Amino acid sequence: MTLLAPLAAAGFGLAMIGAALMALRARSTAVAVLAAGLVSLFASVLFLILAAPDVAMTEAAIGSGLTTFLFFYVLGRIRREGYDDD
Amino acid sequence: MTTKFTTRSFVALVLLALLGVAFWTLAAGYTPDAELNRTAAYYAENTARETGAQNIVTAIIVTYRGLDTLGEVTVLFLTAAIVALVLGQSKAPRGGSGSGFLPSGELLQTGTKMLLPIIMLFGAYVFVNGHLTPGGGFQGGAILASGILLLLLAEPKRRFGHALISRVESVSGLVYVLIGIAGIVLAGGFLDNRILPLGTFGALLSAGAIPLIYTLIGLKVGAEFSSILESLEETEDA
Amino acid sequence: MTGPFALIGALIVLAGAAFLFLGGLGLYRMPDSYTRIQAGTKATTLGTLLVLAGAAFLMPGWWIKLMLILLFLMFTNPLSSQVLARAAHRAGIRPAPETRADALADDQGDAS
Amino acid sequence: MVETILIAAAALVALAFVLAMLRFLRGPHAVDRVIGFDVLTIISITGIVLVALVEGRAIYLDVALVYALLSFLGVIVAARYLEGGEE
Repeated sequence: MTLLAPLAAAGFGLAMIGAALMALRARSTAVAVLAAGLVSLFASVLFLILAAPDVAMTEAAIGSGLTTFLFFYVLGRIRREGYDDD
Repeated sequence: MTTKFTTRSFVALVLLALLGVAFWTLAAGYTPDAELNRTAAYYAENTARETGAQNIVTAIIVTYRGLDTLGEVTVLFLTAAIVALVLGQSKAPRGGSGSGFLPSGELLQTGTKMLLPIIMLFGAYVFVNGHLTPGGGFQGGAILASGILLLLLAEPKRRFGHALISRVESVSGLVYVLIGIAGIVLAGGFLDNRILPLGTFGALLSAGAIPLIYTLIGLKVGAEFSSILESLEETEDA
Repeated sequence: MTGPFALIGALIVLAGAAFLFLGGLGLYRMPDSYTRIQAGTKATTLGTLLVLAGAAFLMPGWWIKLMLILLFLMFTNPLSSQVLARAAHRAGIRPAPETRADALADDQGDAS
Repeated sequence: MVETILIAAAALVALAFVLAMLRFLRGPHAVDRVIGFDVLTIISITGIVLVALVEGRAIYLDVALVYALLSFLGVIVAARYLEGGEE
């Protein structure tokens, strides 16, 4: 049981790096936003494993939640204005 | 082209190596602290006695560092105001459908009607219980705004009151500052939570003014995020 | 983590984890988006529900919060998978060649 | 005995996590990646419950509730954006 927490932390750290690379390399904006949200999501689980539930909740609600939603909202608005201009 | 590329990648490689050496020295020389430093030890020992809050993080955010929290809320307020200002001036598309999203299905609308009260209730739970469980005003406010977002997603044509949201925001901000000033008059200083009795440790109505302050912060943050979403949604009306 | 039902709870948790694994396997192996939605939402929902129920056996004092998470997941997961499938259909994703029927396209009366 | 079973369950959940992550990385269409995102959040909920069981702290479950909310809303926002067509 004592080995479980460092292993899980290392796994989530690796997954964070993978998602971050994905966010950098993605060709479509929506996929990049999703991958960036995933980075925050894994960071929040990592905070929880490191016994910081307050930080984990903030990261989950604001970093992963509202930021992603706002990005998609702004993308939708940009698309709408692009359609109307043409 | 190719030579330029290789020099660039060489520079990047050297920078990466330097960064790696820096991080390696940091990580190799790391030894965990045997004991807390003086400030942390003070908080760990005295928070429960002085503020009556079970969650030390909340007590630090709301009372010991209350002024910083007021600054954060102000920054959020400025963000919402600037978004409304910028989007209000942008060229309004004529006859826009009101949203970049297609009309939604019946299941999503029905589900929203059932889920919205639960989400709002959960947000309220998060900020009212801030002194007992993890979470607090900012997280609860974000959850409230998520509920508003769900409403906007389910019914893109829906228009709802600017007036209510801006009024909630103004009133909660004003009362927050008034409670801070009451702390100067009635207790030890600005935003002191001991203007109300501390109550029994671990109960819902305890820790003085902390639940009240966090409720106000939650309402204010929720209203600010909602107004950002709202101005993204419907500035073509302006 | 003791009590008369600890072993039963741990076995239920294991069953839930097995369903999660099967869901992940299906998500990886299925041929098109629609079948991946089936594997990725139904199996994982059942797996998570079983894990939560097993946790309630292991820690009897937590059952209220676990029940809340369980109810919330039961409300939200079917809804999100439906919206997702609809989005896949509207985005014009072709189903796998083995697919026989497309009821949504029949309803709308057009072959998108 | 109970701990052994829980460790086996954690290993299975980790395998499912790896598979969902692979689907997220490979997914031919953006919708596939959204499904991967959904499954990853659901698996994270399970992971949080397992962490709470191991540490024995019920307050971690609040974070799991926030996660349930997030996976739902994130998937709906992404799906509503994608159904307008990806540019």
